[in-house]
Amino acid sequence: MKKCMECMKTRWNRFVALLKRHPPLQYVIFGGMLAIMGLGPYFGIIPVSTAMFGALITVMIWTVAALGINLLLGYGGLISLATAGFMGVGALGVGIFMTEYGWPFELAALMTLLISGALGLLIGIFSLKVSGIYLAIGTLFVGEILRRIFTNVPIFGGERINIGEITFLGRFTIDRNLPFQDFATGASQYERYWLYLILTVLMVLTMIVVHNIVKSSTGRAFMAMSRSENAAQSMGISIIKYRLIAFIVATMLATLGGIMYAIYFQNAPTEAWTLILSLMIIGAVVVGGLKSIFGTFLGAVIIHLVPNLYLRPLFGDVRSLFTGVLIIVVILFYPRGVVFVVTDLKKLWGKLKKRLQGRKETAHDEQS
Amino acid sequence: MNSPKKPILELNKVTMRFGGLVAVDNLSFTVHEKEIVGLIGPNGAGKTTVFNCATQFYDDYEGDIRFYTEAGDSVDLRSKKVTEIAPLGISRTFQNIELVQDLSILDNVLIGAHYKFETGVFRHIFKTKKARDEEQVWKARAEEILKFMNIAHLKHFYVAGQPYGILKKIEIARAMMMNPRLIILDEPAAGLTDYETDELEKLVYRIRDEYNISILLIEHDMGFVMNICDRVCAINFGKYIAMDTPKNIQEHPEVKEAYLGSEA
Amino acid sequence: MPLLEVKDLSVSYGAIKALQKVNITVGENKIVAILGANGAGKSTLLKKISGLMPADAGTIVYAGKDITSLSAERITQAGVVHTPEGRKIFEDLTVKENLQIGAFTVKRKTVEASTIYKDAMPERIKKMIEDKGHTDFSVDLTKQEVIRNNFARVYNVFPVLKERNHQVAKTLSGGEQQMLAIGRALMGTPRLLILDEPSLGLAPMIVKNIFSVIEKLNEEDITVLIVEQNALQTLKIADYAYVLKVGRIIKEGPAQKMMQDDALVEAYLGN
Amino acid sequence: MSGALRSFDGVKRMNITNLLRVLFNSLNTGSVYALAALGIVLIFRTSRTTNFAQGSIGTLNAYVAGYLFMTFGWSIWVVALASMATAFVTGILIDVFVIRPAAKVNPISKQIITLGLIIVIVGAIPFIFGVDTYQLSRFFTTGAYTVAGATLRHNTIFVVLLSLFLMSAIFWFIQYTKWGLAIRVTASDETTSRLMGVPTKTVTMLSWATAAMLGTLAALIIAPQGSVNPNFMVDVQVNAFFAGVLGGFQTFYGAVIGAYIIAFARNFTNFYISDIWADVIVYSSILVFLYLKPFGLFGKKPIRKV
Repeated sequence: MKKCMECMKTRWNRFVALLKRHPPLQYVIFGGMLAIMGLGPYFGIIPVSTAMFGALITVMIWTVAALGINLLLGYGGLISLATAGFMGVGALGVGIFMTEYGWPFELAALMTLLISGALGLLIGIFSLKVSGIYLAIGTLFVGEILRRIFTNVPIFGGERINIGEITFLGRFTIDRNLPFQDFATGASQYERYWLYLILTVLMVLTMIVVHNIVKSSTGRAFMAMSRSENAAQSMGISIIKYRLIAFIVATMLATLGGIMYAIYFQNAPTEAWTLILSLMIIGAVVVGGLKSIFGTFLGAVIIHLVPNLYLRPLFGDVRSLFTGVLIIVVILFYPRGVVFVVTDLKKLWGKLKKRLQGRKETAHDEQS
Repeated sequence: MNSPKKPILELNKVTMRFGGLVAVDNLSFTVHEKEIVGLIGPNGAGKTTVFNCATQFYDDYEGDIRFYTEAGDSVDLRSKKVTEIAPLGISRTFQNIELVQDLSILDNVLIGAHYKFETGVFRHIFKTKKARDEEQVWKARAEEILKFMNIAHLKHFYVAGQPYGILKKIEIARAMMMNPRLIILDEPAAGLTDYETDELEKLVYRIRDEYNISILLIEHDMGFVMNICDRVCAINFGKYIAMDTPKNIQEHPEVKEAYLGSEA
Repeated sequence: MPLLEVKDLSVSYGAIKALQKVNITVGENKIVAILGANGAGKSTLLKKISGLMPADAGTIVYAGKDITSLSAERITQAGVVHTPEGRKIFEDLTVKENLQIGAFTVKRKTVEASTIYKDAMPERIKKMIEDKGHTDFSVDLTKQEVIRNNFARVYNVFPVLKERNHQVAKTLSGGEQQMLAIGRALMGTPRLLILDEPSLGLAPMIVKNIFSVIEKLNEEDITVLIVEQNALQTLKIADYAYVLKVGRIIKEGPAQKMMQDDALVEAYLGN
Repeated sequence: MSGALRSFDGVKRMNITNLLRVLFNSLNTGSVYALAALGIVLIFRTSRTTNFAQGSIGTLNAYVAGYLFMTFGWSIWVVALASMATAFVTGILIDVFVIRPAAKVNPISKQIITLGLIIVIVGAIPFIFGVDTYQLSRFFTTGAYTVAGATLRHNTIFVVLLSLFLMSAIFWFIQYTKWGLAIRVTASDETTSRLMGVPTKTVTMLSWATAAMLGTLAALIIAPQGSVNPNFMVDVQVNAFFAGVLGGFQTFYGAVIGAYIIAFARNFTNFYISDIWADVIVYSSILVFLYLKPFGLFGKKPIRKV
């Protein structure tokens, strides 16, 4: 028995060492867990309800957009209030290119990403001259301009663009319009799950990309820049270059979030991309944890999934009140984000352990 | 020293104005290779402004500031941008410690090597072999420097929460990461305990002797300045008062007056 | 009883101990100087006295009352007015507005008629003086009258401020800005005036002028606690001095004695 | 060819009646934006944070007015006063319980706190007032002048004059009174203000109260054009922010002028150029302007210190 425990321990240690050597593995494992959770509604063994499945979709979309904001805000110290606008660009861009021009999905998505990257470049250039509150509200202008274009310009079809079935790689078409309850029977009805899986893969890829950026000299340059621009410059870090990179990556990730929305819901609404959505996503980053990738996911869970899934049945209409209070309370009492609760608990545990050991030792000393 | 001294940094009639205020007034002095030079003066004398001119934070000064490369070519620093100063061989530390708090000590030191990285953001995203190799090379170098400073055992700890003496060392380590020939230290001993100051003193000597780096420093802890510097330059109201050995500076009547005020 | 007593004061910023068990006594109507090189903790001490930062330990007693935990506003109201380092005048306001804000805490007050400035003297008091034929009696001044009297006092001490009355403060020269900062403090009718580096960045002639003003104010009725780098000139006007080094008091004594003390030179220029 | 046609079309619409109509309308919306923007600037200057909840605070108190108006049938004047009183209290509560404890929070998180406030308020509204929307009447329901064919309601004249009067009163207060001076010094340097004996906490608290009242007044003015619902102030909120950056946050009057400029520009572009592209054109122009003058119309670049 004891032997088994020990071999488990060494295996676990080996596993931890492997993760340390290849950090992206943790995101892949995380994605795998999500993939298994997604099977819940189909088999009923795993306690994941249909509602949770739906909420997880939104959480993943938010996480991708929020990772962009985390890079910009947490690492780069810059803010953008145009996130929702660029999510709209993603969903509607794909919609337009596919329905109006009949482009294949991949081309439409690529084009949309390029366009948003170019817009991000423009904001980056803008940020070189405008700073602080003026920059924040400047990006709000961009968000509002995009929103007015979506809702006013006839090409977007008023309320929404219906994209319909999307064919991936020119081959695989996934029809999601089957009602969920019908999935309990028959093998051909896993299709909605495939869409869920695609979103999971995209989110995991985004997490890995952001991880790689953050852990490279580019990421360190971001952090040096947000700490002090003057000091960063004296180390040869070009502020212009890294501001542009930060804005381009952030807008492209927001757009990717929008594309994910289009993939799953197969339509693109024009009215959903409001300031409140942008603020919610920033809220997710701040509450979850600035400079933390899993924290961003956790923040999206706290701000979207928890209120919708657990608080609505308990408190009914007061749920959004609760979300608001939660944001305020977390910022006041846990300004670094909820994810750091874990690190802090660990630290506390370490201290306790030390104190206990210390006591033992002193006791020992007294005895001898 | 017997060999003729080669200059490394030369200020020639530098004047810097802010509106009507003259912060640096027609100041000239030279730092030589392998020399430790202190720049002293009462509060508001314009010391940090001198540093900021030399590192091109301010580029609208009058006069010129020259830097001599290893080959002996003189470079007019005005022709360089702020970001081009480090690659040239001048690195600096800051009065208010500009470290990234929630990054490990090793990563903070690695920021110093930033301009040496050849890989760009695309290679970083896909973590190509070149990017990984490069990261390894500079990590090894950073560890070497941390070992040199006796703080290698702390490399994976966050900067936040470290004692002041360690923070100062990390800043110096980061400056050394840039492979400089001249390090400019802005109040390195401020806030240190006596023991830490002694340690810093030895460290500065070792940096000069083992890495052949010249040092220019501002410091208010006069004991430290007088112990460590080969020569000290005293200024007041941005004007040159005297530049001499520490002993002579301490006894210089005008320096005394600048510090203690005139009795009249 | 001394006007101000600081007992065993300790302050730290994170890991740095800025002050360690500092004891200071300021007698009524004295000028007390705190000397020491940069980073010795002088400004921290002043900030603590005027309530701008919390202390780790120690007490501060002013005029018999414990003010250790009072807010900065209340301490100012009690008559301790602090002119911060670097002057900190309100640059976008006019000279007059800067002086007005200095009088924010002014209350009605009983004063000796002889101390009222002639050009600010209300008719009723002029009349009282005429009736009684002498000036040595107390009168009640309303709030407005106190403010007017303080304005007259400031203009009397610094005539240049009257000339610049409607100018925006940032257009003043460095010396004039320092005068404005002291004038602004005087508007609050201080009993204890705290000055942090009044000579900072000023030419010797102007410094001399400002020091003579400080001496004059002290002769009138104000107790002064002054922090300075310009040690010798400060010692000439001070009654008593403390020398701080890295958060500790290393020397104290009557100002005249301190002038010859080696500890002073050591604190500034090392040994 | 099409260009000629369009200009003909334009000439047809370009008559004095339409011009006046747009003008009157702009004065009305401009006043609403200006009131809200002044509140935002007041808070920005004294609390150093951008208040995203300015519109929501107005919404909440407009609900109070709407509730009293429709449930008890009180006069619009009475409910307006009542909602002003609740606004005053709302402002103080927010400052004391949310903003003051956040004094040491970093600037961006502080902004997110005001986002939290929006969510709290929007979430609290259905809980307190139910899911119905409310109607509010104008201050003067009848009466209008006709100027060259364009209708000018008495109500419009009243609200524009009231706004201008109130804002002038606030400017006068800030410029010429003791407490106004206290607001200005708190805005420029809080620490030194405390050394002068200014109770900066009280100043900030009163700024929040005033800002809440301004936002509520803006809400009361604009409410009769539609209904009181949780989102009816979003447009005002956004445009008040824009007014702030256009005018610059360094002065108190800049945002007010910016607000009228934005209202006029939006209405005129909307009517004479294109109702589809109006906001896009106006907002893009302001962005370009901001690029050229990064601190707004009346702002100056602060001196950079290393």
